[in-house]
Amino acid sequence: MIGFAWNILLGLAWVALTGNFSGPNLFMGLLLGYLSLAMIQSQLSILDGYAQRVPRVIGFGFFFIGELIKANLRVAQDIMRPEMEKAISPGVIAFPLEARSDVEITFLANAISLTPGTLSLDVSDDRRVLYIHAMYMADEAALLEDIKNMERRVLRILR
Amino acid sequence: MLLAVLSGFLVAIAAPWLYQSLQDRAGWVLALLPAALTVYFATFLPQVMAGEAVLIHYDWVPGLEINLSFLVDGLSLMFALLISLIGTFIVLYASGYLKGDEYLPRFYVLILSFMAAMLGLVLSDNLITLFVFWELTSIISYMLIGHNHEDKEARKCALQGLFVTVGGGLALLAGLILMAGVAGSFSLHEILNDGDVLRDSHLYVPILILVLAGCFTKSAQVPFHFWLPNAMAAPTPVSAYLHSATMVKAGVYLLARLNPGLGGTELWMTILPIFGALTMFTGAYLAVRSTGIKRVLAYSTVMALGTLTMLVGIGTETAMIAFACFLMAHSLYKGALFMVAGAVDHEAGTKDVTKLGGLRRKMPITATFAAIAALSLAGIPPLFGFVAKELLFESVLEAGGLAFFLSVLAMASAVLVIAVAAIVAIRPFWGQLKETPKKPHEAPLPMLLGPIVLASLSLFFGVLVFIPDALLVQATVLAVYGEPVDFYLSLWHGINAPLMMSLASLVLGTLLFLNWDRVRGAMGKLDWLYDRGPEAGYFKVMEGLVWTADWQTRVLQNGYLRNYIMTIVLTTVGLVGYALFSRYDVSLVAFGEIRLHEYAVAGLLVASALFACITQSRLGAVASAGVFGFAIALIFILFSAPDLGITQILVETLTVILLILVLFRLPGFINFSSPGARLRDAGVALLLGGLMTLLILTTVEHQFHAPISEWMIDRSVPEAYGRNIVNVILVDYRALDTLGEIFVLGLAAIGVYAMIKLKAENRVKDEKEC
Amino acid sequence: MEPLLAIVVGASYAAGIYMMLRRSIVKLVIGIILFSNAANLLFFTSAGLTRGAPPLIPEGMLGPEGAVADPLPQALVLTAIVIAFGVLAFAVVLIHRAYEVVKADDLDQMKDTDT
Amino acid sequence: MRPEVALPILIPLLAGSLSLVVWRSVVLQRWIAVFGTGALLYASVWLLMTTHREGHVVMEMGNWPAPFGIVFVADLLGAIMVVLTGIMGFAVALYSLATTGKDHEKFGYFPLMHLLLAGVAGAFLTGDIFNMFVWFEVMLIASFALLILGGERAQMEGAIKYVTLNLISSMIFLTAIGLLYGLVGSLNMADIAYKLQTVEEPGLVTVIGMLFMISFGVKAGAFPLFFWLPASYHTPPVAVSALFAGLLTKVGVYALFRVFTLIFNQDVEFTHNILLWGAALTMLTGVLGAAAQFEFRRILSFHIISQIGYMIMGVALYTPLAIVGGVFYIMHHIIVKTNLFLVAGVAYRLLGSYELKDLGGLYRKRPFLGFLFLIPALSLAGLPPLSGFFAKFVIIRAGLEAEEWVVTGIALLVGLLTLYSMIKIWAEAFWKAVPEHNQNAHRLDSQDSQLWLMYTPIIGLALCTLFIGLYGQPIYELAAASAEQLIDPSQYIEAVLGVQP
Amino acid sequence: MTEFLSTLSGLLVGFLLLLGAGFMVLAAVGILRLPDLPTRMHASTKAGALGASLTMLAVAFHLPEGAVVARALAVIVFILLTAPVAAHVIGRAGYFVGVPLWKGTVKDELKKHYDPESHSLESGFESRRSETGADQPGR
Amino acid sequence: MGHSLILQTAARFLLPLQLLFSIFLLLRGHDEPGGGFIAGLVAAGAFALYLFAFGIPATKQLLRVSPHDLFGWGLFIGTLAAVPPLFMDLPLFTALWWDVPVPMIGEIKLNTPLLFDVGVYLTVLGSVLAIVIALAEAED
Amino acid sequence: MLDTVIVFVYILLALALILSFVRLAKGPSLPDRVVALELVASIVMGMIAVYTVDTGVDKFIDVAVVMALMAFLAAIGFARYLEKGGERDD
Ligand code: NA
Ligand code: NA
Repeated sequence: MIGFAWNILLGLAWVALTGNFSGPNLFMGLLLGYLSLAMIQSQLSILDGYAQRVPRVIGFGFFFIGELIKANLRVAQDIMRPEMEKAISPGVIAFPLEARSDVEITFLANAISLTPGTLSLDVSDDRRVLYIHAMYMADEAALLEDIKNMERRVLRILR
Repeated sequence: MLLAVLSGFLVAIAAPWLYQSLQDRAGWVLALLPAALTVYFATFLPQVMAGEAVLIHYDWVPGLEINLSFLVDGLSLMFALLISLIGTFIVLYASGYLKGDEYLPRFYVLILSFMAAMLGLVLSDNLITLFVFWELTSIISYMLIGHNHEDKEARKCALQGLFVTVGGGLALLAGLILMAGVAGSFSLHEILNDGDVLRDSHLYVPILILVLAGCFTKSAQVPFHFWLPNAMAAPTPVSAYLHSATMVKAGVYLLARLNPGLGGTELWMTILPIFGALTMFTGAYLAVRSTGIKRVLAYSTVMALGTLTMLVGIGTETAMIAFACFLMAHSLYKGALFMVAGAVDHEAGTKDVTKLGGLRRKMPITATFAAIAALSLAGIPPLFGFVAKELLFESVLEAGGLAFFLSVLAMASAVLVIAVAAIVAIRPFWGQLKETPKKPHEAPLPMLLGPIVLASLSLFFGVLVFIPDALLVQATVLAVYGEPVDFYLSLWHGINAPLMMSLASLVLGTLLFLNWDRVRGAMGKLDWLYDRGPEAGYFKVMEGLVWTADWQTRVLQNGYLRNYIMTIVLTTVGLVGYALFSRYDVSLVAFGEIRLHEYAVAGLLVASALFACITQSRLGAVASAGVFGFAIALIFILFSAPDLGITQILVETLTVILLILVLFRLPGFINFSSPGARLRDAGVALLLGGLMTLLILTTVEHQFHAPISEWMIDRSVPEAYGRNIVNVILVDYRALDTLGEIFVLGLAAIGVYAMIKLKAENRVKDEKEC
Repeated sequence: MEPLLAIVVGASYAAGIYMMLRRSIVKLVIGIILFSNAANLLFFTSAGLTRGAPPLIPEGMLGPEGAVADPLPQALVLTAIVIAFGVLAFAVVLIHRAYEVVKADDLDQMKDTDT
Repeated sequence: MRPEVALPILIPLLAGSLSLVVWRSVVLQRWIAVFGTGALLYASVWLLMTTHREGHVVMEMGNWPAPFGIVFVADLLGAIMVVLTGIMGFAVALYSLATTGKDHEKFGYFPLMHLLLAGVAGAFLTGDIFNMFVWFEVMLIASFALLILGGERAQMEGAIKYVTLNLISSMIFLTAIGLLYGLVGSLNMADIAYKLQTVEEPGLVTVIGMLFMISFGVKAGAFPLFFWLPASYHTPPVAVSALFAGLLTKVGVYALFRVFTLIFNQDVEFTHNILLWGAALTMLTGVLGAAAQFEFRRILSFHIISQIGYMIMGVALYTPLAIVGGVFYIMHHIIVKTNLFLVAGVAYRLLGSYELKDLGGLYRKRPFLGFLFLIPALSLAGLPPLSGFFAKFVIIRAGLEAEEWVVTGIALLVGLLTLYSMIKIWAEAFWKAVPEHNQNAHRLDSQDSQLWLMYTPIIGLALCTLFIGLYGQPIYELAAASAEQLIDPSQYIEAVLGVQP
Repeated sequence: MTEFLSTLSGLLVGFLLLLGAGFMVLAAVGILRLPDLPTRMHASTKAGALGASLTMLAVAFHLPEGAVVARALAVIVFILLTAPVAAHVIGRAGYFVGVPLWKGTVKDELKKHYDPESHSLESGFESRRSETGADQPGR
Repeated sequence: MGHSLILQTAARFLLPLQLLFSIFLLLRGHDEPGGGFIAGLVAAGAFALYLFAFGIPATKQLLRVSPHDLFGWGLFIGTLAAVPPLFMDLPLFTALWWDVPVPMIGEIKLNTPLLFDVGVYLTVLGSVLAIVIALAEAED
Repeated sequence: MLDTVIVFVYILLALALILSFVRLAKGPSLPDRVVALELVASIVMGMIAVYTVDTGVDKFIDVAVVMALMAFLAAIGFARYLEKGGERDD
């Protein structure tokens, strides 16, 4: 199902890129998207339930952008501070994952990386823990809660 | 005529096959060719005797005025007859002398080619054709001298002969071209018809020197005489041929031939007699100094060549007559004597005269004809050599200012030559029979025929002197002197100074011969001079050449890439910079409008380039090169080239990836160079950078014409149906460029793949072998 | 702008040649990159620079609106970039292999074929 | 429309890419090699005949008129060069069948060979200066790849120098084109020449001309820019060396001939005088370099340089006769030099070495090979009546007529030194007895079934040398006609642009 | 009305550009001032990506044509797709090859789970998991 | 590289996107920035990413054809694209345009410049991949 | 007004470029440099955006699209190098 969704997405991307919204061009985009995917098909075993997720995706988008700007401002503040080194308290934490599939983990890890203050370093070999570098470890519990929150949102749109 | 000249080459090609089927009899068959040629050339006698010159013309490379035109007059006919006549006997002689030699077929090829080349040389009317044959004789004689090529000495001697004669030949070529340029023709008879043009030309001196350089080397004149005796490394038939009638006489032939054009000037009449006389004496002296029978003969040839040169130089009527007679006489007796010497060597197993004696009992025929030929050499009446010698004395006596000098040398040489004649014809054959390495007996018929006929002719022409006179001497003199001369040859001229000189030389020569061993010992005391002579000079030159070559190569091709790069860069800066400042008024230009961010991008470019240079971190340099690339991409974008920007970014990214993949196994940056070297390199680099900056600054000032691309822009949509003009150029207007470009990429891929995989395969192979 | 770029290009040439004059083969590679980029940039510059007018024709038109940058040098430089990339790829691997074979980074140890 | 002017690149490009498509099958590649180069030879002769008959043959690629698109122009010089390319290609292809190792064939030997020929032919025929750059690069990178096939240490070392120095040369070439375009706004050589006839700053044109001179000088192997050549030419398999020796440097020479007759003829006193002295020093340093060597291929490599000097002298003297000589020299030299390398390859096959000290006995056992060596060797030395004599004769005569005494003297002297080197090879490899330490001496007596494949091209090229020598008139006429076209560029310009300059 | 809109759009565009450029400067200052690799990456990845995205958004507002907006959005999407991946890969590599962390780092839970020899990264839950046989270090 | 789950998953999604984008660049190159060369580089980059994430064998498997074949055919096609006009007595490389009706889509403009650009695309893709794969293999 | 903003934005971006390059030059470790290189790429995209607004020519965005999709490959390459055991270079 995700495959189909991705195919549609690719088709739309094609239409957008070409800037030609005609039917034949959409068909062309779908066809090319299909061909590209056919190539990689064997590597993608993805779930279904695409339709319900659209609103959640949009919600996530807003949440995400909000987080992005909010946290960036904080970093800005700290970086510009003369005694910056007192303001930050970095560290690496292990975040136990609820996400299981490749796509879930990756999506989450990238979302974490894009939000300021956290950076995904790696997933343990057994995929149960995500190691994250965090900028502000002063309140570790709150940090973990934030990440958990993010994971929930991610899983909601992916599952 | 053409066929006659070239027949030697044609038959030569067939010779190996002939030999295969005929074996030992091949010599007889092959000798038919020169014999037939002798007859053929003899048919020209009536015309030539009548004072005519026969001209035969074939086109060769008419565009370059190089033609196969042949001139048959007295001089060339005399030579042609001698060449083919003696050639006949040489071929026969060789068939006996080299019997069983594995190289005999190749020898036939060479000797016949040589004969053809000689014929071509003497018969050519075209200067360049003459030169072609001239060089052919050099190279073929090289092959002949090196007959025993597995012997290092033989190779060395062959090279010496070749190097000296070809070196002179090149000078000759220059001289001939200049001569033709002055005269406006490459045709000998045209040039010689009006010799004053040459003599009055401002190029006369260079022409003369160049031509003489060619002739003197070829004819072994002092100081180039050393190569000739060394050429004795050749088998005797070769020596006999080369040193009697042919190659060495080519120089003399040319001098005589050019006499009407170049001769008659003071310079000519000074240089030639002096060098000729010195050569004459040196040859005679060294002949007496030697013990090897072939060596003695070889030096006596040097003496003869000197004599001939001297005679041409003297240039009087008598001298010309003497020249013609001496030429003919020498060819006959020298041919005979060499063949005799070879026979002795062949049968007795040694060439050393001091180890020979009494052979007349074992080889009576040889001894007889050796004696006849030697008498002619010594200039004893009634042999033809006597006629020549008388005329020689007469010539030197009337040689004007040089008369005394020449006479003394001629007299001294005559004395020495008489001893020489005795050494080669009496010493080995008379007296006690000495033990020799081989058991001597009479030579086989093919080897005897030559000496018999040639020696007999020496006698015959001497007794019946009007025959050669009428047949050839008159005509030859006509050709050499340039105008008819009225004279008759005779044995008896009455009691006069030349006769006295002859007698005196005979007495003194006999005395010399009797005391030969003692005299030789005394001569040995002068050997130190010999060690510093021209031959030593030749070896010095060769060593110097090799040393210079080594030195130059070490300095230039030194193996250091940076030196190569630096040389190229400095050459560029030097030449282009020189052109820029000497050909153009450089003035600085205004900077125009520049925006702030453009400064930043420019600064980033420079900074990243510099950082890549100075960093100690190679991956840092790679990253910096990445920034450099991005900055260039920005320049492209800022100045309206989106396609270029995209390409640059993609290429830069891939370049970084490539570098990373490759650098993995390479070591880190190491500083090998000293600070001084770095400073120097920085200076060189800045010179180039400065030049490029200047070049842009000067050229952006000018735009001579509107660019052709406006036309392309106008047609891009209507005719090429594309709105991205850059792409339209790439796939349509200039698709061929793009085709080449993708082939470059494909080729790079093949190269990379081969470099990496071929190695891998080798490793697998190696492992299997282990 | 051209004069400024002229200086930049000159500096790039200088940097490229300087690196090519080093003994280390790794530096040679960097030198080659700088040098070929410098040449491309020179080509681009010497044809004259235009700001903000790429040689593209809007849809439905027969020619560009107003003057555009000269497309020809752009196409040529594009070709030159690609060629330089191909040559560079080859050179890089060559140096890699030379290092493996000679087992030294020092160009001074690669002079056997000359003398 | 005349297809023959395009075929000399189209055929090798198709043959090369087809060989790549079938890269898994060596057998097919071998057939393509023979037929491809054969077809190239055929097409090139066709082109020469047309050019000879009708004058310049022009094809406007993409049907875009000159000077806007790329034109291919065959004048006589171009056509002659292409014929020589065809001959070399065919000869070396045959030779390669017997000598190329399995590894090499598997890793792209034949496609590289075709594409090298394509690059060379393209450079000879294009009438567009940037397109010439592209063909130069095609040729160069093909030669890079051929040079390293085998991956031995010497090859790698040589290749680094070859690649680096040629890269510098290419970049200078590119720089020069860029500056020239900035001045003239055109790439078509005829158009450039036409437009440069009247400019307000001729000095600037000369300056750019010097950049071209340096760049082409490097490619041609002229003094003091030749270092890459002796460092590398002796390292690849001999068939490759032969191809390089015959063709590659000649592309640089051709380019010098082209631009210094067509475009940069405003300031002959200055530019051509520099060329002339460069030529003299090239001759001299090259021949001295050879005198210092004792390896068959190295001697030959250095001689390439010295011979290049003669050719450059032809264009440098810039008289009609001198250009005849230059063209004649190129024709003669390509054939002769390739052939010498091919002979060296036979010697190597028989005795397993290129070192003169390891060679010997060839004259005794293989007299025919000796004969085949002497023809090109003596021709190279300029001995009559071989091709080299006439070439040298014309050059010398032109030099003397121009009263350039010193340079002509050097040219003469270099002839002698060339002979010295050739004789050195002859004496050591052919005359000398085979050294006892040579392990392969027995091969001199044994039969080699592949040898005829190596001999065939050698004999063919030797016949060409003899033909030029013995029947020089047609070749002279060709060179003369070609020189006439070169000395008067208006014909070229008119043929391409259709205007009367 | 249109004039008002265009002024508004001008303001918006200017604001977005300034904001984007500001974030860029922020990122640059960040990587210059922050003490170690991971902290620098916090600045560059986020602020860099955000800055580029904002400037692209400005383009989308400035040239509100379908094709331009689509491409500007494509840029943003692509940045958001690739930037975290790059950050992850560099951060991970930097950590694993031992680029030192800042001395002020308060905690490192990864260090004890990483074996530089085998490059295996444990989760700390292995003891329980090994019973199920799902433990496959270094897949 | 010690296989990174995140990189691998990202690569799986990015590859089709990049390939699609490359074809987009190829097809519109005649009108907008792009073209066979740029497109080929993008495609090669896509596979390079995949190679970095999954290693050489997986990449080769994904490709199915050898890079050698890609650039071999690319060069062959590129050269052949120049030839047809020769048979119409036109110079090499003369652009030929055909309108080909395709069901469902309408008319497609087939032309030799596009064919040529496809050759360029394949060559660039094949060559760069051949180089990258060979180098990566040499590394191991 | 917008013009002034644009000039100011240019200056900001130029400043960012220079600062990033300083980090690239300073290192100290290779990953530091790679991070700086990544940032340079981002800033170049920003430059392109400003330039597009400045000139009103939308075609430059295409460069940014390609950059956004492809430029991170260099970082991946560097990371792979490090993980394969290449020198960290500080
Ligand atoms: Na200009
Ligand atoms: Na050559």
